[in-house]
Amino acid sequence: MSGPPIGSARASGAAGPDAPAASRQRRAIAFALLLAGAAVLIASAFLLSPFRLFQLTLAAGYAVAILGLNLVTGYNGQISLGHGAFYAAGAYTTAILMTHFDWPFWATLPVAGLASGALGYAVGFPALRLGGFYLALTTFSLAVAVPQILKHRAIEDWTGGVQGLFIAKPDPPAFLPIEADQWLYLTTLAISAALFLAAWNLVRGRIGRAMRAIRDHPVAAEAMGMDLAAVKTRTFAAGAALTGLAGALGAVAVEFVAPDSFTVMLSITLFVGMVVGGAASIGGAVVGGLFIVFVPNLAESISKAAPGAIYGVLLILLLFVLPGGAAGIGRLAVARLWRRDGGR
Amino acid sequence: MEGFAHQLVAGIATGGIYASVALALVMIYQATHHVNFAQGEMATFSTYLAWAAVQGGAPWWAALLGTVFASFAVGVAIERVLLRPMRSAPVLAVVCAFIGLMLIFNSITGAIFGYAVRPFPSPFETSAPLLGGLVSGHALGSTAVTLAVLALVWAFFRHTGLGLAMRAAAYNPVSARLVGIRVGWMLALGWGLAAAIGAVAGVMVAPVVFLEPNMMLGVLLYAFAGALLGGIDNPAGAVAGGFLVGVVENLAGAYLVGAELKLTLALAIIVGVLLLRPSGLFGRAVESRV
Amino acid sequence: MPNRRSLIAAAAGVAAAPLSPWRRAEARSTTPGVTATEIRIGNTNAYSGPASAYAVISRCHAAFFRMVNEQGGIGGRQIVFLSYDDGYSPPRAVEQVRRLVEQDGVAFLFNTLGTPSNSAIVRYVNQRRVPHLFVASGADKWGDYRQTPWTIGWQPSYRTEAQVYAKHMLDRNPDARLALLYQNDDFGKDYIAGVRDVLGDRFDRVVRAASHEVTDATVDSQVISLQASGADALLTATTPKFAAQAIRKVHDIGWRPLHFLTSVSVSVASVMQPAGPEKGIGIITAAYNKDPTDPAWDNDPGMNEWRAFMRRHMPGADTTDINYVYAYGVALTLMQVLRQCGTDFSRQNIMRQATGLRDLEIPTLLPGIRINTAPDNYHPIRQMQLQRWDGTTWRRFGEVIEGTRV
Amino acid sequence: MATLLEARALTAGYGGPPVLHGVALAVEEGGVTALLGANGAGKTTILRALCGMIAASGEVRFAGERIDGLPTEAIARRGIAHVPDGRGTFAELTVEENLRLGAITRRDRAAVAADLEGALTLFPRLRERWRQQAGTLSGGEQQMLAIARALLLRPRLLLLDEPSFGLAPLAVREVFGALARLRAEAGVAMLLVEQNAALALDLADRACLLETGRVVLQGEAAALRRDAAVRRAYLGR
Amino acid sequence: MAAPAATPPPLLEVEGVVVRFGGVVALAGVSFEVGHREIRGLIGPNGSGKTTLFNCISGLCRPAAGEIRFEGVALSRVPRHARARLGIGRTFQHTALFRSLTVRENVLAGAHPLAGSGFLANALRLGGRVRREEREAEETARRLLALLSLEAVADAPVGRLPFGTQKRVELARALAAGPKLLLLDEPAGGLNHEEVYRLARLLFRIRREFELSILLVEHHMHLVTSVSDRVVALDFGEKIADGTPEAVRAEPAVIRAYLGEGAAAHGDAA
Repeated sequence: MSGPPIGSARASGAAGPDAPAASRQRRAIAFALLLAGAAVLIASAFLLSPFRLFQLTLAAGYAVAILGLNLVTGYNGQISLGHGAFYAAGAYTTAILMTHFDWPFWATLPVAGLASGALGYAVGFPALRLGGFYLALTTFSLAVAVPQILKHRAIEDWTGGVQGLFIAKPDPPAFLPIEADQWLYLTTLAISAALFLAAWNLVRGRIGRAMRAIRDHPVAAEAMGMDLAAVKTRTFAAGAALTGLAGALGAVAVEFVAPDSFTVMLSITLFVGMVVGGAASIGGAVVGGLFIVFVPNLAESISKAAPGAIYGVLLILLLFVLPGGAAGIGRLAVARLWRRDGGR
Repeated sequence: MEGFAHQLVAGIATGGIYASVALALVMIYQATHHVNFAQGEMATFSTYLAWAAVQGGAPWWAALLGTVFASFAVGVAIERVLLRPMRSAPVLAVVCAFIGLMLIFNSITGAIFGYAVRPFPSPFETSAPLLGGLVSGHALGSTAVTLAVLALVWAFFRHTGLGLAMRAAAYNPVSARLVGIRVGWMLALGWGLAAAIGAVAGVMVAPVVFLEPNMMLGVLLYAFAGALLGGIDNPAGAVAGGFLVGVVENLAGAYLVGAELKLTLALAIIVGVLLLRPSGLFGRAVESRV
Repeated sequence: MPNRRSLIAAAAGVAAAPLSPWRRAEARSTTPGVTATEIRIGNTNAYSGPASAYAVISRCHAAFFRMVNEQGGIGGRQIVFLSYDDGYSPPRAVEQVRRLVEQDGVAFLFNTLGTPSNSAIVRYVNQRRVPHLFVASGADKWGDYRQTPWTIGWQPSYRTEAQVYAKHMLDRNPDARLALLYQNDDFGKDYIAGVRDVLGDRFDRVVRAASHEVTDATVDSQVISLQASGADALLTATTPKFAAQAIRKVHDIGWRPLHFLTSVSVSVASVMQPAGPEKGIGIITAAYNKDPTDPAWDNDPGMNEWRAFMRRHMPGADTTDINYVYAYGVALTLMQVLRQCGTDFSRQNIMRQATGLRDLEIPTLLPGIRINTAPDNYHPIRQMQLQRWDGTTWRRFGEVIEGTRV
Repeated sequence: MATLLEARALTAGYGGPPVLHGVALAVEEGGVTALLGANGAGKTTILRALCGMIAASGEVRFAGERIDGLPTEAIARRGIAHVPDGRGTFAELTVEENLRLGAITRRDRAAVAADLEGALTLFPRLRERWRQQAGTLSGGEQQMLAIARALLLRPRLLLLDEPSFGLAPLAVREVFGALARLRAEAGVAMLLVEQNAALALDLADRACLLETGRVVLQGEAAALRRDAAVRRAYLGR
Repeated sequence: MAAPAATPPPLLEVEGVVVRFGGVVALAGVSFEVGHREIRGLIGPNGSGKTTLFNCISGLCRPAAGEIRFEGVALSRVPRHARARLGIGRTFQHTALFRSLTVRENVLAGAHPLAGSGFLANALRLGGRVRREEREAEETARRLLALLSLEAVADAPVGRLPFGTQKRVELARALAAGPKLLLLDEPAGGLNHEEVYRLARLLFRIRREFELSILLVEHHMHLVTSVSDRVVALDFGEKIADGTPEAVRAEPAVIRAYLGEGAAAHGDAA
């Protein structure tokens, strides 16, 4: 009988003397990698053309949006095909505050996050009772209804109706010798990094475990003392807030919001980005953001006759190769690396 | 009051469109336990095939029959080629693949057949509207066809071994294999049948909304709503749900909130109903032991 | 108004430009995209997404410029036509236009498609002072020469068209009540604005409006509601599919209003045939292009020129699609502008010539319609002619009408 | 007695390191072989490997023909009915539909009707539950349904994965009583995985003892019953 | 314990609990109690209402009549998720683990009710609270993984482990919140004789170290009789016996409905 015996009376010692050292070493490597990545991203601001920076700014915004979707769908298992609604809410909050009230961009961000978070919280309640495809299709219809709501007569004075609103990207501070595009890129980068850190903090601890536990087995999660309703609605709120902040970042990068910017395709695109990056993966959101911005251009460069078809084919091929998204191979590679490192 | 009757009948007519597509959605759900986002675009493509056949001089019903068979083949091919490799992929990836499929079909339909709006002939008498203009012959005919297809689907699932095998394969593929069911073929067959029903739906819809590559865009959404309302595992429920959505949408748009919020209101109704009955009006809640 | 802020920002951006090493690429030549051998022209269109129907316009342009290049180009220069997909999405339009302007260094933008897309980029191109010629959208705002001096439209604005209809209705019956069926987007809403221009205070009393979304399956319900309002005139401002549905429904429920139809949806093949030719008898519309499916133009020299072009340079294309006629006409207009530029292809001069067109006749426009622009007139086509459907073809009647300036 | 099923050098796993290492075992025509072993020893894995539910290498012969590499459904059609762990009934379908599914591959209607009657005689409780959703049955009833459904395949070999799991003592006796009758009356051969070794050895004529994916002891059931190690670990006496 | 209560109420009181599903009566007024640090067996035929009773205690189903009190608190007023915090932990018959989490994460998830930091605190991680809570949970998990010999698989995803190992993970997870009452649903399912023997020793050890009570649903009569202080038997939703294991085994109604005639001679009860 070589299987571990039940209830063997081995003393409850530590896992092994070298474990903390190994984990410290891993942490150092990860930190160094992170630092190097940050350096490359910051240096890009001065090396790349303004157009490329604009694209990266967009990608960073989309990455944050996917991050928000990932909390809800990837981690918590509530399939949302309507996250474009929260993106729109954030974008419009920022746009309205900047145009009608002359608020500076940075000041609108907390409000955009709160507003979309509140909307997410509200959507989270009906979502509690809708599982699986029912939730997916209901959020899908929300996404379809978004433009109609945005251009409704009652709020036209605020939203600018079908014409939308122009906003100006923030000027760099006078003492910095950089352009507005560079400044916006760096600002977006910093904000995104902070949001990624917050999301990572959230999912690696108690709350993140609860989110995943509820996804895997709600009945058992409740028996473990997890408040399903609270965790799910708050996850929805947190995810929506992140996506809303992304909307604010995106709006200011594009300098324009209009109902047509937030059609159902936006929600679908975010969903695709999430799956391609990898569900329930923080790092995957970055890949997803880049995918959203760059793959349609790639598809178009292959054929203008039917870029939609090319995009669809690229997408499906990618799913064949990586059904778990980029995060799937990422995890595999990391696991291999650690193992060779003498982990176990 | 005459206006109301008109609205009601118009609602039923549009509802019939939603119902026929909802039926195709339920079909694929029963057979594969997935909701196919590409269903509408596949139906559009099928309808173009029928159109091409009619243009080529084929008699209407022959064109329909040919299209149904061709669509069946296309559906089976899609399952074998595209979804087979993704059998063990996570559900999110599968949904994503459906989205890809939707984009592909939408795009190639336009690329092959162009974007011009085209009339699509109806096999039913359309020149003289019936009941004082209340209802067209096509609306009656297509509703009859939808109900006939529903009856066939229902009989197929309830009373044939194949239908039972398909349901079993969807519910529990592992056990289905253990009783000797060729699960892979059941899924392919489900795709084929759903595509065939989609083709019938498309051909019934096209004379009303006119043929163009995006013709199913709006229909699909309301069909989803109908399927949800009726219960996605219940063909009759989905058909009833489709009609209901059509009527509610029209009446609410005309008398309650105005056309500007029709869609939003439809959404609100779906959410409201599902909150009260999470598996739809006619859906069956499955009890099982923990 | 956002414009105050934006103009200040624009001024700041321009002032900063020469100081920055970062815009070296641009500083090198006075006119980006123009060399001794080529002129680069930028364009965006919806090659993917729900508006892909319009992609043929850019495909037609590409063929047209190929033809021009074969014939020796313009001013000895070959035309490099760069066209990207924006999927009819404003954010992607911004991205693609920035790519065209900053990365590809085009001299100017030409016939970029769609109101939402153009709305998204109009501020950017005006800040950058990139000529933004002959926007492919009938929105009225492209004629705003004060706010957006680098942007100019081409076709008659929807708003102008609506004014024409409203006036015609009042001429026929001063007490008429109007039902308005419009698509709930900027295209449809321009018609409301135009009708309101004419009716003024009376608008709310006289007009009953119903909107629809592009995602609606049919507009039957809206038509029934409008009939119930008791209106005796109807203006249908929707895209072709819904226009055909509306014509059919209006007929089927026995409503016989004075029916006006937007010029966007007058194609014989795409609207009148699907609706049922006999159901549309009496419908009035205004047009500026010759309809390729209208037998009246079967032997028209202008249209024959177009057909010859299509045969040689776009073989296999669907010649019933009026978008090709449109594209050909716009492209011809641009050729006139470039010819007028002579050897000076500076952006200022391009804009100057684009706003200095005098009585230009284009073979695909209806007889009598001429293109005129001026520094204070950014509406190249201001004329339309009313026409009535007789069951087989559109019969023009009355004079060419010029839209009012608002 | 002829050998009905014979496996040689069976190695299998779930993608990671293999769980089975070259297992060899046999079931005689009409005989019952019991698989004993600790948790994680690989008993369930053997059943899955035999009917092609997981990738495996090695040679499996059924009635003289190779069946390794065949898809599960083809193996089932050859007459191997597997009653898996967790019972594998179709929870959403009715008892009737579950039983119809058991015979879904058969075309001999008269014989199916007879077999159905036989199964219902064996488990009369199922007749009372005829139109009920299988998911609402009690554990014992579900186990009966699972076995009855397997019988409708008219199998030559029954693979049983812990038929006593979760059953009350009385229900266990009912099920094993039915299995004994099947063996005696219908001559159905069985490969039985069962933690209750006493029960298993009562029914079986042969047994294999499995440890970490290897057969460590194999022989007559009666002989295993007398083995000291088996008695200590599995029989508690 | 400073409470000077003269006669503390029993840990769990089940009083006249009735549950109906549609027309079917699943529990018809069952009453019994579980004392402090008691191991209480719960037996009965399949479908007799044992799992339904479990579900009532953990809140998955709501009694139509009757009340369940935990340390004197009426559970009908306690939402499901709050019961773990009160001190009720459970395992599931077929295991209900969080499949995509590792063994360690499953156990950490079990410690959920011990901590209280919310979304914002976790996202920002300001102050030391989240870190402290995490450290404590890690420590608890380490201890439990050692206790149940799960260290070797601590970082493996739980989905691929053998069934018996999964059952141990579930036990560790249920213990992580430091429950006062542990509801065990067939812990011996799928275990062979020797493993059952070790399980019995483990249950005693758990009771000693965690000072808790156990309500044990189990068909393995040998285990039930060897570990239970008292046993309650159900049939068709009614209590048919309650008392010492020996007394219950000898009860004719139990033999008739559950054990079967001559059960004592049979292997499973050996």
